[in-house]
Amino acid sequence: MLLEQDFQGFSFDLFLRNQQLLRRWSNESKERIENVLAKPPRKTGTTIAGVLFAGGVVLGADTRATEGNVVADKNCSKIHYIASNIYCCGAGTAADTEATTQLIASQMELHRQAVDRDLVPVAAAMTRLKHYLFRYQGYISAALVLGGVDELNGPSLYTVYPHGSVDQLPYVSMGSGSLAAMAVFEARWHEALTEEEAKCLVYEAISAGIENDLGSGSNVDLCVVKNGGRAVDYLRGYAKENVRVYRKPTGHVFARGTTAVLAQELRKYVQVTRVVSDL
Amino acid sequence: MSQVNPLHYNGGAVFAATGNQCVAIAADRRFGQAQLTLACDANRLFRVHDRLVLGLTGLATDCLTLAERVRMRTNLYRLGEKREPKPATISALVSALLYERRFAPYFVEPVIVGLSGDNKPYCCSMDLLGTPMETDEFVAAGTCAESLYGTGETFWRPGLDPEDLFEVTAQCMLAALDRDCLSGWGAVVYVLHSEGVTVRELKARMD
Amino acid sequence: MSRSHEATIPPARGFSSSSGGGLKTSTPASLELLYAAAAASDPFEGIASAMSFTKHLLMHNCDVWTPDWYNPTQDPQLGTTIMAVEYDGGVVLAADSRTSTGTYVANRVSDKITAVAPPYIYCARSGSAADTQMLADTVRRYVTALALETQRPATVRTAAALFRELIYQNKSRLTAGVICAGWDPLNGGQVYSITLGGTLVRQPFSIGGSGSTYIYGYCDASYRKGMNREACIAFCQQAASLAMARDGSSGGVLRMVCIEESGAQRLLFTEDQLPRGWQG
Amino acid sequence: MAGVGSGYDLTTTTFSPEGRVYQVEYATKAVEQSGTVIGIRCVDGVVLAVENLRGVKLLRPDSLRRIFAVDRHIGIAVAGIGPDGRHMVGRARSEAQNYRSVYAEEIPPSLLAERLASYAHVYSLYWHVRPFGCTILIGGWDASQGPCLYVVEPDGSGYKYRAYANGKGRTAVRTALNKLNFEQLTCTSAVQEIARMIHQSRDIAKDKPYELEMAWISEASDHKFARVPGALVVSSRQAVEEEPQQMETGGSTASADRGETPSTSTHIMEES
Amino acid sequence: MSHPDPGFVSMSFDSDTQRKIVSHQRTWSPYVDNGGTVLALAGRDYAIVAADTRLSVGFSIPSRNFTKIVQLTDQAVLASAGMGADRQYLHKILRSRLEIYRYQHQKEMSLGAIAQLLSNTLYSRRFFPIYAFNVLGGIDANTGEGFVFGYDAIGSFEKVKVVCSGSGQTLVQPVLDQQLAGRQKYDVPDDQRMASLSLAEAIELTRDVFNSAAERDILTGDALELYAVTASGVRCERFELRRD
Amino acid sequence: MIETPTHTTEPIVTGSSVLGVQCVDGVVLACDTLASYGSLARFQRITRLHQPAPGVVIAGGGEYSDLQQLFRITDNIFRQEFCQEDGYELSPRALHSYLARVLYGRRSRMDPLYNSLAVAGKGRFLGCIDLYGTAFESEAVATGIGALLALPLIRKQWHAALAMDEGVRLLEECLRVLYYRDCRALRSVQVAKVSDSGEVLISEPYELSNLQWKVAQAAEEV
Repeated sequence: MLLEQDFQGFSFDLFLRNQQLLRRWSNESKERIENVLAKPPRKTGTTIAGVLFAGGVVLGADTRATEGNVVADKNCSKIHYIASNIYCCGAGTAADTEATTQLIASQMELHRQAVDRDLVPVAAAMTRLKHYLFRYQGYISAALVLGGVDELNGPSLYTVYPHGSVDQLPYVSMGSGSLAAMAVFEARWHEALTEEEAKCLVYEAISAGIENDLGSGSNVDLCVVKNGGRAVDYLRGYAKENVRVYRKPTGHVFARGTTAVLAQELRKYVQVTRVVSDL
Repeated sequence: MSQVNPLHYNGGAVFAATGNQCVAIAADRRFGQAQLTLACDANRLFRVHDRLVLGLTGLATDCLTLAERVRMRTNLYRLGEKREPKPATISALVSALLYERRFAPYFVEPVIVGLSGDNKPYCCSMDLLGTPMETDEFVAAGTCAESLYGTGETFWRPGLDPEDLFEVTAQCMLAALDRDCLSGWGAVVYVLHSEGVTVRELKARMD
Repeated sequence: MSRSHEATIPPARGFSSSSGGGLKTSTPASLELLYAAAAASDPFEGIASAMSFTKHLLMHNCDVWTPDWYNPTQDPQLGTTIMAVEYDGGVVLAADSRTSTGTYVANRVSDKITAVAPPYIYCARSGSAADTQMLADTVRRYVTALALETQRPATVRTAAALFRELIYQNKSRLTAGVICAGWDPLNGGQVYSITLGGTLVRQPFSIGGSGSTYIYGYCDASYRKGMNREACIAFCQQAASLAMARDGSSGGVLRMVCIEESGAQRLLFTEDQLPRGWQG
Repeated sequence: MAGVGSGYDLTTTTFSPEGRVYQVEYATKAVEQSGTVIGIRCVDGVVLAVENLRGVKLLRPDSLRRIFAVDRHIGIAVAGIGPDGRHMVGRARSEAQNYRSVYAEEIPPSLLAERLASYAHVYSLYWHVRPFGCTILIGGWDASQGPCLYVVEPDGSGYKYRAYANGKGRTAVRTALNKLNFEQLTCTSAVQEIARMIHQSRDIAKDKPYELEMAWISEASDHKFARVPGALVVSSRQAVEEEPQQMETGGSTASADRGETPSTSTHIMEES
Repeated sequence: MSHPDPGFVSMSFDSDTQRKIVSHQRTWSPYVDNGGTVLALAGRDYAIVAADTRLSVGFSIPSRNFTKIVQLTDQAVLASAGMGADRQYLHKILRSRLEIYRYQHQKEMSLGAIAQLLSNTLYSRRFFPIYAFNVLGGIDANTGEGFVFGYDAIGSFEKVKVVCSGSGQTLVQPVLDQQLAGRQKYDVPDDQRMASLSLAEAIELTRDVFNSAAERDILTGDALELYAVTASGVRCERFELRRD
Repeated sequence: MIETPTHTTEPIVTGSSVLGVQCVDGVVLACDTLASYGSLARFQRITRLHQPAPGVVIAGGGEYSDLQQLFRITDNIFRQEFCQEDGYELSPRALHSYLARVLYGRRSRMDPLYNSLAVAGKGRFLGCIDLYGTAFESEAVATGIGALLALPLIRKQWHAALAMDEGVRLLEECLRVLYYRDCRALRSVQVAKVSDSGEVLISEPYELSNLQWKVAQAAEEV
């Protein structure tokens, strides 16, 4: 349909115009667009992480999205659906992570129907992501943590870098808070994690990122895929430890009529009861 | 910096906030070229259908182009589906239109507000690459988005009725416009509620 | 303006570039083969598209946004120590396990020895992680396709030549240095070094990656012709651990693969199992 | 103006017909009028001592010192005009620090003495400056040679000594120093000897009260400059003050030996 | 020819340094933004000076407890956002100047004089500015009335009733305008627009806006330090903020 | 005009992170013993800890020549203190402030000392200074990449009753993580303990134990 068109690739029709605009407005210097724009595109400056445990995989993410130094979204969702047994955390430019994961999700659904199986392998999603990102040579800045469970390999966990390289490890982290999260993993991880321990560990790692990295903040989201990929606990708002500490007790109440109005008009909705003709 | 920036070249600010069974969207009226003000009757709010308003700030040419493209796609949708699109559908449309130009973007920041059939408010903002951010609080875009976030964060509270929502939206907007030289010169507030849309033209500083 | 990712090079013979529609299998083994075919559209297409895309960007002096904690010119690098040694009847490949972005170790236990045609041909990768992974994948696909077509396993020389071709034809875009080594009945154990730019040279032993510069002298002094498997392993242990101790971009554990007629054997040495040189 | 120099003593740039530089000799006089200053190189260290005269009773104890640390291994005792001495000490300190920053080791006391001597000498060459009215005793620990004592005079000469004394009581003290056995003398016993010498060199009736200021660089102080422990100074001083006054005053403290050159035979010189 | 040499260059650093600044700027910047928000607010008989305590470098937080405020006298308190090292330098030299003034004149410097001194100090580094955005608040020693002064980095200043600076400035200032300056009350005469808050109300408002700033500005957070200056002296309070 | 570089434009021989933590009975500092030359692990047994006087220890990262200069500067001021014989001794806090002025002065002359320092001293003093002269006291200090990797761990585990032995174990854990994750870190480390009363104990270089490489088996072949 109109809105469900296949992703046909990027349009460059405004490319030369934008180059001209930017060149003109940046005094002929070849600056990066982001230096010319006062407000960079929305980013998920992000801590995302994942850990394998015996029967599945736990993914985690913070929920802050930033535009420059301003928080654009205090509770965004960074754990994206890929397939019923696969989820993917995204860091980087928000538009890229959302679009990329959506694209792969739809491909995986087509693939699932094509092979006529309940579950698609995680490796298939990983390979598609890797090839897609490699093709754009890092210009699509999506740094991903991909996790899921399938029949072939059991629980799997990958990181996919914007350039299209992949690492497979029992514990991974990505994003600007990845170092804080990784430090927690390196200090606490062991081979025989239970589900509860794994959740706790991911929570600890994400909260280390939230507390120590300015790009990450607000809540901890978790997503547990287990039972051979047939059970998913999507724990949105697993921990909500960072909330506004204080609000003026009386609030700010504006008496009606505070704002001076020049003109006012009420446009009532029209109720359409019968359509006479389609044309 | 700000005047040599395509997103801020023509000025403009949009603020939207949700209330109890209602949603409000405010925009300023200035149309400028960098520091020069050319007109104070700019329209940044586009009616998609009765219960859905698209606010666009950014480069005026892109705003108009995008608004027209959305109008065309909405009309096609109506023809095909024989119903009005839901707010989330229009969000997805705008997002797709923007992301298609990931590497050569429209310089716009859209805000989409609407009421669903049961008067549930819908409020969503996007960056210029089309990342949708749906919220049940408030959103801001334009030259004084930071100030709007500041005023909204302080003045807005959940569960406002249409009249109070108007006051809060208007005060958030006016306070922020006062500290911004690229937007202002009048403001307009639409409140979408169960009865219809109340449109108010605000008295504002014209300097 | 054009859309960016049309495939300019036809897919390899023997594989469909569509999503494998309609194929139904039930055994895990064939599933894997299916997924390998289905999940990846032709990687050559990937490189080709990347070519047209980056050409576009370069032509128009384009610059696009990337997260500021992440520099696109600094994708994960295998700033590496890799080596391989021939011996009578086989080869040994060795590699450290550090992948870094800047000075941060992105992966401390990465596996840089990748199977090209298991169990007889492997490669050790150095350079950009993304580029070398894609190269290895591509060569694996071509070698597998060739093997299916000719009904006999590909030779090490063929695999090495494929690496050479890909690196040489894309030399301006790829940051990759590869040591391709393996065993085939024709020539026994062989080591091929494919450098940045695509020079292909067969050597009795080869070292590569950023760490190798520290051990050329050592290797030249201590390499002996006619070493047996154990001596080769010891040689690799000694040389690689010396490089890992001095090169900040190399480190972690030492992975090895020994390939002989009987197959490949993986070895893993943590730092406590490695010889240590003078530290000061 | 009309002093002994008869016009030849106005600047250091003028010799007298007899070949003397009067200004320098006057500077020496200034030294001789100060409280007695003694330095002794012992087998296990070097001891510096000053009879710090206390004309003004309101002065706090330990104030206006005349022995200074220059580096961790070097100290200087000043005979003569205090401010001139402090200037030399400042110079010594920067020489020491400069040497250390360039050569990454402690300055040898011999070198410090040489440099300070050159420095003092410059002040006897120009009409617009006056010589320093002080003699400084440099006690130090040399890394290779052990303890040593150097003395820099106002004329810019510098010598290495076994022991040295100057100031009001110098004649008596020098005589006493000559009787010491330096091959066996330890710092601790040197402290007692010095207390005695200073006590005996004084004329109780005429002289002002004094503070006995002593420092050493010895094995006891880990080859570092340190004040001699207060208890030891006090006990040494009490011991001699309680002894019955011995008669055998070689020369009264009041008789200033006129024209005595700095390096007379009464000094116990090691080498020049 | 017609322009007399203003002599700025020699004001506070030598020409060698000047040359280095010119030649060196490309490779190394002497400035770093440590973020943070500062605010000053004056009432009839009080002044409030407040700041958050976060020290940020890039995306990391080296310290959560780094004060941006210095009490200069019993009537004047200064808060500075911007670069931590420049702030420490500025606070140190101001304190020493005031100490010298105390010795020379046997009294505290008045608020107005401190305001001018701060301006002069900032302007003395006109061509190598002190990267600090200052707000000065205090009370007039004679009348007890509160005043605050807002500054730019090179010493231009203005006597106002409320001012905010630093990374959260754009978020906070409109709220203060709305609540205090009454700039949207178009029908009210100018001199009657100013709201007058009690000290307790002002503290409530300050805490509220800092919490708002901490919600949306990633460089502001951890804790709020609030100095209230009244005729009875300076009182310091501390409130927690978001830490993420 | 060709200009001879007279100052550090970019660091050449560099040390990596230094860590410090305040404990209930003193302060602990830790760092590895490596000075890198680019990516070459050039000097593997140098000390980046320095005790200029009783009761004070400085640890530093960044350009090593500048660090040696800072060590000389601190030695000199303590020697001057010695010669002063005024009965006062420079407190760790005073030294911290002094060094901050030194670093700030150099950055203001566009001739920075490329170092970040941790200063520990008696009376449970722990301070940190960067190359701009930003100085602060804190219960936990980590510089360089340690600010990203170690500080989160220290902050998570720090509590007011932390004993020095626990502090040493905590910092060893952080050093282990740094050894895993920092290309410029080494296994050989040094720890300095400064007790509340000022006793200083600087360990000889020793190797971190209990390294965990089990994850290597789990990560074979992508």
